[in-house]
Amino acid sequence: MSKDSQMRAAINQKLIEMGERERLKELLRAKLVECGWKDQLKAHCKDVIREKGLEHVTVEDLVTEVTPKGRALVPDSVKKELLQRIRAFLAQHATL
Amino acid sequence: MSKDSQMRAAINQKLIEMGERERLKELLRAKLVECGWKDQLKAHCKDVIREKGLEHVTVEDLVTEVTPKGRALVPDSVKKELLQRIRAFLAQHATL
Amino acid sequence: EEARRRQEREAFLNQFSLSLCTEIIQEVLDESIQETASSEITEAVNEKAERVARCTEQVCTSLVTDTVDGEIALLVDEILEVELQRIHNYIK
Repeated sequence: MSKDSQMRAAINQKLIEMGERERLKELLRAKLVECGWKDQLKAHCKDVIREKGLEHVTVEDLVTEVTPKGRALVPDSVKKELLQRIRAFLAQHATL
Repeated sequence: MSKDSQMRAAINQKLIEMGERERLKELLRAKLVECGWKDQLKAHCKDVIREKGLEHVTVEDLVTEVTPKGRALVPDSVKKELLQRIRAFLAQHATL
Repeated sequence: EEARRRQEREAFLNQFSLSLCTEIIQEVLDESIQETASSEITEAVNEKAERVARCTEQVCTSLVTDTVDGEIALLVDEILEVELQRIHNYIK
């Protein structure tokens, strides 16, 4: 294992232990609701179900169909905020 | 056309296509005789004629007069049986 | 040496932050999309079942009304006919 991967593994472990990874995910979930991403995704799901007809769509189909748009719809500001929070956390815990 | 009216039209179409609507009406007529509805309504008609006098009653008057009671007198059990029969028919025959 | 080490650590943290950020976004999106798709399908299925139930009841009610109204019309005709006949016979 290289030094980098050892460090990565150690930080990841610490992030999980300290509950920060879960907090980051929670923050992102909240941001996705706040910025309207979730509502847009719901609306897109409804459109697909309407277009294809309920009897012709499985959950897997729907996931495959809406994933590209779902990814594209995440605002850059949300990604940026998450990245800043990660950086701030790592800077605060410089010993990690 | 709303989704509900489309659905109602589809159900009716299926019932008519397969001759089930006529069979259901026939069943209902038989039930109306069996449960005494027809006798009760006949008696009610005679009461109305007696009250108003035959010379003052037209077919239209009498129909208008007895229709509310006629509709109300259909026993819930009969309606329920009919509904169950429609449900069973749709479950067997229709892709709605 | 110290400066080089600091620079290396800085670069590592930058790269690590980016990849962690991407990883978390992907995980959360995958979970959210799966959850949303599943709940939207369930909602659509329930909505349709409710619509079928509601419309079936309405069709049944109108079938009962049609039949009953038809029977009333026939019955009224029949009764008036009999009553008139009775009067005619009486007059005769």
